[in-house]
Amino acid sequence: MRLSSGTIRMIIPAASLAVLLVAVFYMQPRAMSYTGLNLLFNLAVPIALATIAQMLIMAVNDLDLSMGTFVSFTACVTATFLQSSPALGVLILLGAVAAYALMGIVIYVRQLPSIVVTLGMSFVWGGLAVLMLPSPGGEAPGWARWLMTSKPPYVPMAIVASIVIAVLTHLLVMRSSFGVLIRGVGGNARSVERAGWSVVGVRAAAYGLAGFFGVLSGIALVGLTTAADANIALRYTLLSIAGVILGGGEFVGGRISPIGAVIGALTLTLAGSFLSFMRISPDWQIGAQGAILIVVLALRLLLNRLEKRENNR
Amino acid sequence: ETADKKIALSNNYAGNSWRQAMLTSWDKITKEAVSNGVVAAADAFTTAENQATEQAAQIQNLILQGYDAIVINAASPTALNGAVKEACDAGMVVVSFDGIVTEPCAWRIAVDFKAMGESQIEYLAKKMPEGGNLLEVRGLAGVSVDDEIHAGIQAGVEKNPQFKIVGSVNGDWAQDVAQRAVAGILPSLPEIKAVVTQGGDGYGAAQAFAAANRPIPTIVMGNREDELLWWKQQKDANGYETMSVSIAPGVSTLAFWVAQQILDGKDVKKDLVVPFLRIDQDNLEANLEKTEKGGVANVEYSLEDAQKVIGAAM
Amino acid sequence: MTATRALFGKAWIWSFAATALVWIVTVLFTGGASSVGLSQAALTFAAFSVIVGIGQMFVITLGPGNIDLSVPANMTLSGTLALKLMDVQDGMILAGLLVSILIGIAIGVCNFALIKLLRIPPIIATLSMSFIVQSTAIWANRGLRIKPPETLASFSTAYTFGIPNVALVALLLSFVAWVLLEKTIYGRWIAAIGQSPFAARMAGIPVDGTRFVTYVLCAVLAAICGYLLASFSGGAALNMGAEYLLMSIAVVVIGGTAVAGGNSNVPGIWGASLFMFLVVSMLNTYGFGAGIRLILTGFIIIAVILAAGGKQATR
Amino acid sequence: MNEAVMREEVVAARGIKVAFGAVKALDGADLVLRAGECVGLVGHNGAGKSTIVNVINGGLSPQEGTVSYGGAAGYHGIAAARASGVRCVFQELSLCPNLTVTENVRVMHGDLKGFGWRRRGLSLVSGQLDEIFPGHRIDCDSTVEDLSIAERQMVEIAISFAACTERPRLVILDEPTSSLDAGLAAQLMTYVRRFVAAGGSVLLISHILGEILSTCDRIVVMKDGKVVADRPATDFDTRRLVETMGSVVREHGFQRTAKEKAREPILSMEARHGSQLGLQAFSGEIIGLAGLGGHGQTEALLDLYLSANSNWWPAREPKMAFVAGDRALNGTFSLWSIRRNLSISSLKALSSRSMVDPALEDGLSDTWKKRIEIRTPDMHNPILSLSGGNQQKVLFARALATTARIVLMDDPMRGVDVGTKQEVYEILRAEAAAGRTFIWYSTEMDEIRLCDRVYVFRDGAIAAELVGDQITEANVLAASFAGGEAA
Ligand SMILES: Nc1ncnc2c1ncn2[C@@H]1O[C@H](COP(=O)(O)OP(=O)(O)OP(=O)(O)O)[C@@H](O)[C@H]1O
Ligand SMILES: Nc1ncnc2c1ncn2[C@@H]1O[C@H](COP(=O)(O)OP(=O)(O)OP(=O)(O)O)[C@@H](O)[C@H]1O
Ligand SMILES: [Mg+2]
Ligand SMILES: [Mg+2]
Repeated sequence: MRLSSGTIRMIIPAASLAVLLVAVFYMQPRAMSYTGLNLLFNLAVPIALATIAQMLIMAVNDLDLSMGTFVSFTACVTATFLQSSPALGVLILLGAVAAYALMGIVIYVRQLPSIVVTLGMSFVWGGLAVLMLPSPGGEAPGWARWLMTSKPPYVPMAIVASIVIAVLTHLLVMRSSFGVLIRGVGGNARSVERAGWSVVGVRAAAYGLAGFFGVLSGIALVGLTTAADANIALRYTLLSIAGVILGGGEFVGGRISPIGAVIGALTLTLAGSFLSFMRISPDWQIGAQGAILIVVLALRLLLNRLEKRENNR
Repeated sequence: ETADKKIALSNNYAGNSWRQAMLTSWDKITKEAVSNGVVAAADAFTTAENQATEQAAQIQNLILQGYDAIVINAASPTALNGAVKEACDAGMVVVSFDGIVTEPCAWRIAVDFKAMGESQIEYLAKKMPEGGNLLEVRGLAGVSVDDEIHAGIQAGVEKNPQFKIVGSVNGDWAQDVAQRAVAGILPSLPEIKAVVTQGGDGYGAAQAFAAANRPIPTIVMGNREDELLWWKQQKDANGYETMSVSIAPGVSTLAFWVAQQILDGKDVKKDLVVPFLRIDQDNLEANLEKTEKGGVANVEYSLEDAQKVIGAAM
Repeated sequence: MTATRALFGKAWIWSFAATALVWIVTVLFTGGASSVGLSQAALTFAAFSVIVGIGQMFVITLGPGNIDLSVPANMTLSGTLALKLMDVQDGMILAGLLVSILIGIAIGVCNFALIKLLRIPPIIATLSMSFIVQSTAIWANRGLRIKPPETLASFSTAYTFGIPNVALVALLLSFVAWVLLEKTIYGRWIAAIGQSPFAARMAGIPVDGTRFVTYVLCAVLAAICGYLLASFSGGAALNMGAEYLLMSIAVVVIGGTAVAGGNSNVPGIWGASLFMFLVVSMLNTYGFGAGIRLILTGFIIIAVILAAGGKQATR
Repeated sequence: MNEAVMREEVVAARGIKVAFGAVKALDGADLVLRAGECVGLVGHNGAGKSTIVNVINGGLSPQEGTVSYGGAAGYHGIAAARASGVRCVFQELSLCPNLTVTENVRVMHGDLKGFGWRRRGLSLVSGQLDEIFPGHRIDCDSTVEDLSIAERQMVEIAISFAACTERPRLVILDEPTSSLDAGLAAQLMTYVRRFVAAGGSVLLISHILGEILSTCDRIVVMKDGKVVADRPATDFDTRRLVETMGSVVREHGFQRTAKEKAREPILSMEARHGSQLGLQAFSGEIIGLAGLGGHGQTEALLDLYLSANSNWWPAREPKMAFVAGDRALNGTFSLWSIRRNLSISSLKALSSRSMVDPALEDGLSDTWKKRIEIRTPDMHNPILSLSGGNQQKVLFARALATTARIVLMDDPMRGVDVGTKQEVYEILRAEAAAGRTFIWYSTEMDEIRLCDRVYVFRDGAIAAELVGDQITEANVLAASFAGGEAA
């Protein structure tokens, strides 16, 4: 049986996550429990949401360097306005989503490199966050806290949330007729345009959706941490890009996989945990993170070889 | 009796000399404690990136590993509260120091950063009663320590209106960033009488003044060896006067002992205060001698010191 | 007439225009008194961004997905080890430089080995590599700050005819890079690979060899920059490269290099580097707080890129 | 004639002028298409065929002239064209490579949406493929990038003919057969006749005059942006058509050079994929690779090329040069000028001490501009400003300009006009006589017949070797099919 490239794009990340998980369970059997899994994965939820947001941008061949500061910004809004005056908070977040959509339009209409525009925006979001919370603080809205710490039966919240995110975005991006257009713009914008679609509209929608998932990421993050600061999620820019790639996505050509992206985010989080279970001298702990990333990706190559995909290229 | 207890250090950043000194002190004191059978283990964990989210994940992993106590130098006073709460719920003792957390279940070994800022102005007011223009080098925007020291400096200036802050830059507590920022604003500034800083940035500021051929003002230092050495050279050459103030990296060892005492069943108040380490014109040489080449002026704590600090707070 | 048209057709002209504007606005604050000092400071600090930016530009030119995130760690390790080796002795200055370059080569080789042998996407390969390199730097001297040799320190902080020496070094490296890119076969090759690696291969270009050289080149430039920066700022610090991660990418893209690869330019990097320094100086000078400063920086960057417009040329 | 006038007008473009800078792509061209007819559009490379297609399709606004759909003038644009039932298969393939075949149907057909669109799209496209290309083996759930270039072209054609909610009224086919082998091309032509008979209309653009003559009711000839003839197909034969296009007809008076096999081959490839036959090439030979499209010819060429060229070290002397057929994928560098695209493989010879000498480079590009008539006012213009056929000529020039002794050609005449083909054949013959070796994969029998020796491919392996007079259409076809799974 020949596997389609889409299936392979999903199998390989899933397999590397499984291998890593087995290794973690082996080293720390205590992790193999309801609370254990929750502790391992609950901080992956906001990362997964940010990764999905990044993936939507990468689907239309762009790259968002402002994802980290944007999530920090939405986290600050969540911990301040959304908590104290929800109506105003919702308005601000809607404005942020609209700003994303606008960014998508401007980038296309003026043919600008997305990297530079989002780089500029990263300063803007960062500045707004610093203005809102000059020093760390704020408070998570009760419902966000409740949502992120609730304990559903049998399966911990972190896993439930990851699955829900993966399935919903898969339906949205891979199965819906609208998702096809987003990926089509990434694959060949010209032919989408020739088929009578408004490419600018599709891109605005993709950016707007990305903004929406960025907002969700900020809310989820504050729900977990209970408070925010202006630098809280700076790392999400790189993490989200790495998550998309780890999940089998590519920088150009609209080749993405939402399930893969969520798995990628989980893998990155798990790789960090794996490290703290190994007792390494503090000098080398940072380096070990790099080594783990390399091993996980080398695993990908191994699995790739097994699938004999190399021959097709 | 804590011989079978395990303590972990959760550290969010290892990328500067202060943090390295902190880790070294921790290593030195805890190794001794472990070999003496005071505690079973005292492992240090560092995250790759200075990020609250990453540290929160690290704390959650430490919970899974079943430590009895976690000593935290936190990336954010609030963003770790979720993870800290989970640790407390799992029955662990959480002690935060330097970068403290606000979660009520945790202990805090705090330095009064605001007072640290204020003390700089007080010193300057004494040294130059006529006042003058100040340049403020701040830390990383959005971080609480930066905000607190800045608040202290501002309070000091309000009390001493003869001083005026004519310029303010962010030096991110790094010599090269401070140098870059100061060099950029310096050409536009009038005569500067003194530079107030946050630590780790005084030498960079001095370099920038020297490069711009401006008279060197009184620069408040931050206890780094290169700063002290520069101060010493200036002092020997032209009688340069200033002060140096910072939190001692060895406070990690105090936190260790506090955690040990709590595990031992001692009643310890949730909020402890440690003095900051201040170096003045007269004790400069003595401190410089004690400081490792390229390191930071340091004080390490013993069990007795810790008990004194605990007792004082009672 | 056509000359001006051709000039404004160049993407890099806009970063220079923005730089000039920001410079004027800053100097106006003091009624012109700060012009020399500000220019010298700008040249000095732009020089470091230029050196790492050039390396990054070569890599980015290789096409989508190509980027080197190990630049900051590389600078730290190179500065740390070189200063440790030189140990304040003037006689060791060249040896120190040599060690820096060797470190650069080693990191470049490792980066490319990860990319090629393990097929790891460059962004993750170089990120992982940077963690390992950073650890090595920590392990090497635990963050202690060692002073540079006196001669080297004074060379890197001195001026020749009023121009900072580091800027002259950067200028020299820029010239070499410009020749490489615009005039040599190698320059053609990387631009071709950036547009389509497969087509490049079918046109007879040794694609892997060229990419290898490019990654090594980038790492070597970062290492040299680390060496210079450590000498300039009076010692290596573990966090000394941190700023240059974003900076190295920003100066490349703001300077007008097509991020999609295949197109690059050296002058733009100078414009963008000066611009990035001067914007912060200007906002500091006018006394804005950190929040407003960040927001304005962002809007100014977007304004510059909006003025420069897209690449209309490639229709 | 009378009948045609009565028929309903689907699209009419009148007095169209389009200029790209100094280039007048269209200079007052008229084109009227009516229901129930198949119109052939021919002309040399760069005559303006694709440009007028873009105008009709709404993607390009003419500087002068009018376009009207169904007789109603006034509104123009992609949406208007699609609303009037105009569909287009473009010269350069325009599917989204990252999407599956079904998903591409969705992109092309806006009204395919709502619950169950996937199922409906799938049956739509697979039904249409079965109808046009009976016996095809395309899996409609596979991603387009996993398909061969011929399969992609088939899919695109099928999607354009498919009727989602309403049947297309006009289908424009811009060189639809350039990547199809003879069998598939014949199937398509048959379908076109059926479609036209059912009242649809088709605009067919091709450089293969045979299919134009046999399929079309009316032929429009373009030259330099103008329509120079618009007459019923019965008024033309090949010779008259070629002459109207402005080229001179040359006879196939072509003498094969008998090569003695005694010498050492300069290139040989082991037998592979279970075949007994290997591939050998001697100096000065033109070797053809024949067989049905997608049976391993391209792979064989790629293997030969990649094994001879190091990916790590620059070669001192290039051993082989390669002419790509899929120019968008592995041919052109789209950000570059024509000159740079042409010179990239010969830089060694154009430089001293690794520095490229602009004067030598200009010299080279000017020489080849003249030699194979690249139609552009300035070789500094971007490569994408060239018409498809002219881009292909640049790739040809790139390979021929090198000093390589062997030239591999992967169906290189895709979209090259008749006149130029003749010129290129001449060049090939001259170069071969001077000792160069050509290995030439072609989907056109006329070209295969020009070769000294032919290897016929089947299922990735060489099924037969034909020499000299054995090279006939019958023998090639026999070898392409015969034998079953014997080997
Ligand atoms: N975007 C463009 N910019 C500049 N010139 C263009 C552009 N598109 C087409 N041209 C020019 O317009 C002329 C007509 O091109 P067109 O693509 O219509 O030719 P064609 O008849 O389709 O040729 P072919 O048979 O090679 O496909 C050519 O000279 C071409 O160089
Ligand atoms: N002979 C020429 N005729 C017309 N324009 C020219 C000529 N030579 C150069 N130019 C134009 O002058 C500009 C700079 O010339 P240069 O030789 O540096 O070209 P380039 O930028 O290297 O690009 P290319 O070689 O791809 O055209 C280009 O825009 C080019 O189009
Ligand atoms: Mg055409
Ligand atoms: Mg053509």
